[in-house]
Amino acid sequence: MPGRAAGMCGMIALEKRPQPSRLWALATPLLAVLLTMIAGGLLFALLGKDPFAAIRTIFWDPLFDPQFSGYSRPQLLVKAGPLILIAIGLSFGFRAGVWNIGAEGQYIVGALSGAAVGLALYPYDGWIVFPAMVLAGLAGGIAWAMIPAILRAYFKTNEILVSLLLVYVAENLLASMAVGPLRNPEGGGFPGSRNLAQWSGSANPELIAGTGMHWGVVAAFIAVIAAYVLLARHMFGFHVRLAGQAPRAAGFAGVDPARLIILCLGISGGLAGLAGLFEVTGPAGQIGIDFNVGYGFTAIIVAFLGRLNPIGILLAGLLMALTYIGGELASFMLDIPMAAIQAFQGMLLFFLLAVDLLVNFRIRIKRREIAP
Amino acid sequence: MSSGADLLRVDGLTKAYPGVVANRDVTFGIKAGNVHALLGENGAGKSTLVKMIYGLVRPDAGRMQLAGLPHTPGDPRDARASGVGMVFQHFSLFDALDVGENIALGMENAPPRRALAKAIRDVSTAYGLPLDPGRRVGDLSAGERQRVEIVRCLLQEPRLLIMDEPTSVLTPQEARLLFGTLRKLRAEGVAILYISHKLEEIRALCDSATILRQGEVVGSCVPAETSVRAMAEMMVGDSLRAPRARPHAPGDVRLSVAGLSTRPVSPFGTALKDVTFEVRSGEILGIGGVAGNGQDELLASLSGEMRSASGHIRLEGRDIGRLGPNPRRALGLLAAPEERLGHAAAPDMSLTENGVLTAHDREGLTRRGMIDWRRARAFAEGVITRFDVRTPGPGTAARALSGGNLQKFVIGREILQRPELLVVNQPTWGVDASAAAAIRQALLDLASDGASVIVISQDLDELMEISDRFAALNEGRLSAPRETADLGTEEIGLMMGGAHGLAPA
Amino acid sequence: MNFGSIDPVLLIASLMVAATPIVLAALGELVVEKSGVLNLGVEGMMITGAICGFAVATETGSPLAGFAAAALGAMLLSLVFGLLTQVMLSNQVATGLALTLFGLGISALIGQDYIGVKPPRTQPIDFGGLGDLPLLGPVLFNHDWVVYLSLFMVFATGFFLNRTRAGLVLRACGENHDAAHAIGIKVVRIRLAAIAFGGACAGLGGAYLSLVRVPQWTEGMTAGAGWIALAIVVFGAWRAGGVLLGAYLFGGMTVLQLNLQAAGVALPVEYLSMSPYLITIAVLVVMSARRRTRLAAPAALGRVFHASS
Amino acid sequence: QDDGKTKVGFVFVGPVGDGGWTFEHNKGRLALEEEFGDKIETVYKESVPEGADAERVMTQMALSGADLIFSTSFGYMDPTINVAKKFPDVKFEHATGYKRADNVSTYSARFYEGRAVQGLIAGHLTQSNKIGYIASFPIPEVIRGINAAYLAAREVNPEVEFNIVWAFTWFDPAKEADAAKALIEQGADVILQHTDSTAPQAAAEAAGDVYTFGQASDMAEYAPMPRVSSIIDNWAPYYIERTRAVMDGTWESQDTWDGIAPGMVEIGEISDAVPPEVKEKALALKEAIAAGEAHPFTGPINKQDGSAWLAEGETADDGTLAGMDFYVEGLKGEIPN
Ligand SMILES: Nc1ncnc2c1ncn2[C@@H]1O[C@H](COP(=O)(O)OP(=O)(O)OP(=O)(O)O)[C@@H](O)[C@H]1O
Ligand SMILES: Nc1ncnc2c1ncn2[C@@H]1O[C@H](COP(=O)(O)OP(=O)(O)OP(=O)(O)O)[C@@H](O)[C@H]1O
Ligand SMILES: [Mg+2]
Ligand SMILES: [Mg+2]
Repeated sequence: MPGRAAGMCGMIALEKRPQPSRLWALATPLLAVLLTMIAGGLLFALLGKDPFAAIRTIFWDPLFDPQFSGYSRPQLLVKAGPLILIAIGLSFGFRAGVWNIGAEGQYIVGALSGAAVGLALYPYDGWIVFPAMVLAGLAGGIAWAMIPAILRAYFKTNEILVSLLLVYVAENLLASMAVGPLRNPEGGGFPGSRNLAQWSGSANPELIAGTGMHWGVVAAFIAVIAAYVLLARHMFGFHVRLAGQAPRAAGFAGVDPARLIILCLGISGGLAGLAGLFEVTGPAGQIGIDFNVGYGFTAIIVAFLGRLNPIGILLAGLLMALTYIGGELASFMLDIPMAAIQAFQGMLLFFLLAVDLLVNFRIRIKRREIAP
Repeated sequence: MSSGADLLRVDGLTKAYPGVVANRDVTFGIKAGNVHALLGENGAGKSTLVKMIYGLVRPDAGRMQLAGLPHTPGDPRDARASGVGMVFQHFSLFDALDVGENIALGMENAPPRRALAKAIRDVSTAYGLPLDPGRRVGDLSAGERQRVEIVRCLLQEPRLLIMDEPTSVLTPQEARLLFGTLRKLRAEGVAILYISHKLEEIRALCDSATILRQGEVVGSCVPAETSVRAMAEMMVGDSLRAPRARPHAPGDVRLSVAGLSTRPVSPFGTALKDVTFEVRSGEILGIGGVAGNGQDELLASLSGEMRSASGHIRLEGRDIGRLGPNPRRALGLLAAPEERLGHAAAPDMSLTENGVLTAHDREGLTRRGMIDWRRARAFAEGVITRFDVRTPGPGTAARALSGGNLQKFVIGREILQRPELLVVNQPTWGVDASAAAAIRQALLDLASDGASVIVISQDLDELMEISDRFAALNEGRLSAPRETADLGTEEIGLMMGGAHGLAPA
Repeated sequence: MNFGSIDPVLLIASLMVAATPIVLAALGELVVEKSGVLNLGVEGMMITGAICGFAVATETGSPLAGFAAAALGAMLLSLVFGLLTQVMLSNQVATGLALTLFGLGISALIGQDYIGVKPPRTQPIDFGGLGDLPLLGPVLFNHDWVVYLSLFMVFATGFFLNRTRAGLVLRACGENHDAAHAIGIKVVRIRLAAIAFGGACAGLGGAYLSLVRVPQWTEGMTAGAGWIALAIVVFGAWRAGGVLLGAYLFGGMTVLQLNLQAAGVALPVEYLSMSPYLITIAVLVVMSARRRTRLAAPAALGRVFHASS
Repeated sequence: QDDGKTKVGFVFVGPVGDGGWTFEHNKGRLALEEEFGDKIETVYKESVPEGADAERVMTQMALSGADLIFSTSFGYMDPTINVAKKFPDVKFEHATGYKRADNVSTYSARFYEGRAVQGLIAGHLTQSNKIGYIASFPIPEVIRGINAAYLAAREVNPEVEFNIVWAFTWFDPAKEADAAKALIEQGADVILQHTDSTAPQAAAEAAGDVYTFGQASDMAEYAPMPRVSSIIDNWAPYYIERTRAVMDGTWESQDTWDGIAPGMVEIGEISDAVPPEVKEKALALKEAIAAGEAHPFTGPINKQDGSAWLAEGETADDGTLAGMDFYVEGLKGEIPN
């Protein structure tokens, strides 16, 4: 009887909680990290590496090892800054059901337009240069995001695909800019722009020595706070949440879907553009063919890991940065292939996503009392 | 089968959800060739009970027997295989698929397309429910959609047919047609389990009834021999007050709509065509009509969710056609759409947040865009107390409320904002008798205090009871409004029905 | 300018080959999306298929065994996604992205020993003299079996979705999973099956890259083909025929721009290499402005389903 | 390092499994281990993006006690200089760049010498007089290769024509395969490539009588046909020499641009698909270049626009070569940007 088998399966049941559990919301990330350590340890052991050393190198050494932590800890901020900044922007859209998958493209174009403004002013180095570049970076990111925004708002074109395809276009643009108009005229014909971090007008230096804090990290923290206030207290945040949960109710509340799409994509594009600009003027230093390193994509994961909550994103960004930096250390200290590190990160994401279930659902083992 | 034995026996059935026991130790039986009613307020556990019979929900305890054999359906397919058919409260149809595909999906051994199409035509004509198998379900009216569900059941020749609130979306003519079909089935020996909040209907149709209150059986009766009032009081466990209007005289024209035409709100909607009417202050205008004839469009163009060309809608003489919902709210035009969850209210948001949804401006819940959560909470609490919304508190998510209670919250939220003009669509849809009475009373009070009210509804009794004038929507056109006092139910039925292929083919 | 040296017949024949991985992966994703699930992990599944296929084909010397292993490997990976999204109810967008990250990592790990190895060749099918026919020969009768398989799959997928009961049930899940559940359809099982099929197809597409089209194994060799496959599903308005058309158009643009360069047509190259993406966007815009396309999108796409009982 | 071992770090831009650029650098690293055994320890980090990540990886390597770090991509130039400033006691070797410091050397290979040998073979082999060239990015390195190959091919076959496809990628096997096919379908019967995958080899093999050359690595699996020869980057001798210098304490900052002579650029075995007399000429050219008797850029050479560049007998200076941004006369088309 088919009903019999189904009955057996039905013994373990998921029950939706009336309210999300606060306890599990805090406990699940820890549980996920723990599970990843176990599964990842197995993976490393399979590869013939010492699992305990590997896990310690990834999660512990960057933070506490006397040899590395002095340098790695600030680097955590440098790495997490752009991730958090972009993820915060994306979280608005993701909450409202606007799927910007192309932050990578907006990041590139933001960096390109900011750098273009700076390079056009070279070698003038008044205080105005950097702010002008920041504005241009913001504008570039917004403009690039406006393409999917306007197409979605007025032609109902799927923004996931348009924003994604525009990443490839942006990468091509980046390559042609790096070997073309933005190429350093004193660089002997090699691709890549002047080093913006080494020119006082455009540099985005470490603000307090030894902290890793640069303007991009500052911007990320401001974004976290602003997003928190917007979502918790402001009508705009309310409308964003409303539109994501109940689009018709949002229409009834007077939210104009086209305006919302444009705002959400504008915010995420703008912040991604800013992240690109701060990166190109600081840590990266210059526009090169391979300037972008996937922050825009990783930020999507960071946004979800943080459950689209600003504080969550802050923590998720730091955790992600930790696995990168720790993974790097593990890679060359213990000769673990980068591929294994990547698979390890993938596992961490899987576990984080899987245990999230416990926040909204209760797992119940049921006894069947019904008589046959 | 001997005529004395029950076709279906339900014995001590219990089902608990987190925080609520939906059915506790429910016991009753239905005989073949009988129409048996399940009565109860919203949330009494009627749907849960029939879902267990249909194999959709598994009981925690208790047993069922069908024709003397144990009935333990693991899923609806098992139930259908043993001869149980069900028409759902919320249709289980697929808008993008056609009628034939929809029916095939609900059948175990669907014949090939062409044979099925013929079977659909045959059965639907035999039972007086004409259907075109090739039409896309999304394009059908509510009545036609229900026919799809019924024909889907009939094709499997059920022994027991379950109907969960089938008439809430039908015109009187359509309802009568449905009763004809059900009587025919009864004559063929089919047992019918029938759920409805319309007690007149129950009296006319059902042979016996079981009454549920808070998940438990509290009594049974023979509907034909019991008054509507008595049945209602058994359900509520208390005495009922009928709504009463205070006398008042209509004043000046508040809203005038002239030559309004729109596009449909959804791919499967109906466009409004040249709609013209007026509403005075202190007046309730009732707008009847079968669902899907432009009700959603009318509400959306009045609430401001859908803009129209300027010059067609005037509020106090002011052209508001191009204004959005919030500017209209500022002018005193408030609305409450039909769909409570997802349109009038956001399911996963708290009642406080759902209060902010429409009341932020008029109730001063925001300052420079920042929400004052304390005031918002106080507002929601006000709605809850004034309208007797039964819920633990304003922090509860909207989806956790029963339909009737959420409806009271939604209507109350708008009424508490002191509208000059209130537009409501299906204010008591699926709401139990006492809650419905409370909502109607609130609308009457609002009108007697000088506000204008437009009630869009498919429940004619309701419209007759509370509206001063009546008009009907049919395929996007609005008939000329007439004084309700001058109309009989029959005339109204004709005003709203006519063109829907009701004549048995 | 000189377009003269571009032979349109050869162009069509090579665009068919260029598009085949995308056709396969997009067909799989089409079925997945029709069941109401959005799996953004196509890239990860493709690359996993690429290495599984490559490894098994080189070890056994049989390309056929390679393709089977590719389908199986990618299917297993896709079931991780299925487990997470259908049973653990995780967010589909995030899980799909995580799947891509994991797939890229795991494939590189498996592939460490296969760098610089030459896989067994997959020969074009010999149709006797037919392959030498003018015009038709190169286009119709000069391909390997996978190209024909992909064409057959287009037909079979279309037939399955529109003409069979199982296809109807699958579409029903994608339209309204609550209603489907209410009439007794096992939504989760059907979606898991669709996800597995999608994984297998992506795996085949990946193996076609590593075994036929390139053929070699290198890390990250899918280079975005999975993402294009996702775009092609929407582009094809969720129809099997549309997917074929979209993939051939995209493949055609890619091949054409290289042909134009090779022919020395003076066009700004850096903009030429953007053109397949730009044209795909342009066509998407035109398509989505049409009402029919919008109706074809599965209504429950990407939504989490949980039956409370 | 306390254990007395010399620690050598490598920073790679691609995965060690890319079969091309990084693969060959990693071979150099392995040769180093072979040479010095447990007197040294090597560490590497693959797939390091240029920019901030590179700077961090190098810093961490220096912190972990590395004595010598090879950074093997042009884009690591500024990060290398930055890190070198912070660790004056650590020696740095940056590949293909031009910025040096007291503890930063640069090194690069004169691949164009190999390109000239390829060009000579190609010029002889082509029947259609059409040679396809799959180029990556329009940078001096790539343009130099095109010019060198073209000049050598034209020398032996004045009719020869180059069809150049810019792939705008170092590595995208599918795209490289398509580019090769497009060139073949348009009549090219020899394909040169400046991208790293073997996809063009496979396309040529499928097409039949088309000749190709291995790039960056030998690609011997496609020999003798279609791969008739190759240019191999052989970094091992250089890496061994520089490591030894660190161990001996004789390391000094320098700029190395080596070619065929010291073996940094190797010509892979010329297969039997090449007629013996052609092979002989090719080997002769190789010898001449190695001996300093021949230079791939020897005048008279005009630029593409017809303006004079090198006078009769004049050879190109390294400065012009390093920044080469023009085609020589006879090449068709424009360099992007
Ligand atoms: N339609 C909308 N779509 C998206 N965001 C909106 C919309 N309306 C308002 N907002 C945002 O909400 C915040 C609060 O604005 P406000 O309270 O004026 O909105 P409202 O009264 O609902 O709209 P209206 O301007 O139509 O009266 C603003 O910061 C604005 O950015
Ligand atoms: N899936 C569920 N999860 C949790 N609670 C549920 C679920 N389904 C029903 N309930 C609760 O069980 C009780 C009975 O619900 P049911 O739908 O059976 O009532 P009903 O009598 O059909 O009401 P109505 O007249 O409004 O249709 C209600 O309190 C309801 O909130
Ligand atoms: Mg019910
Ligand atoms: Mg306002």
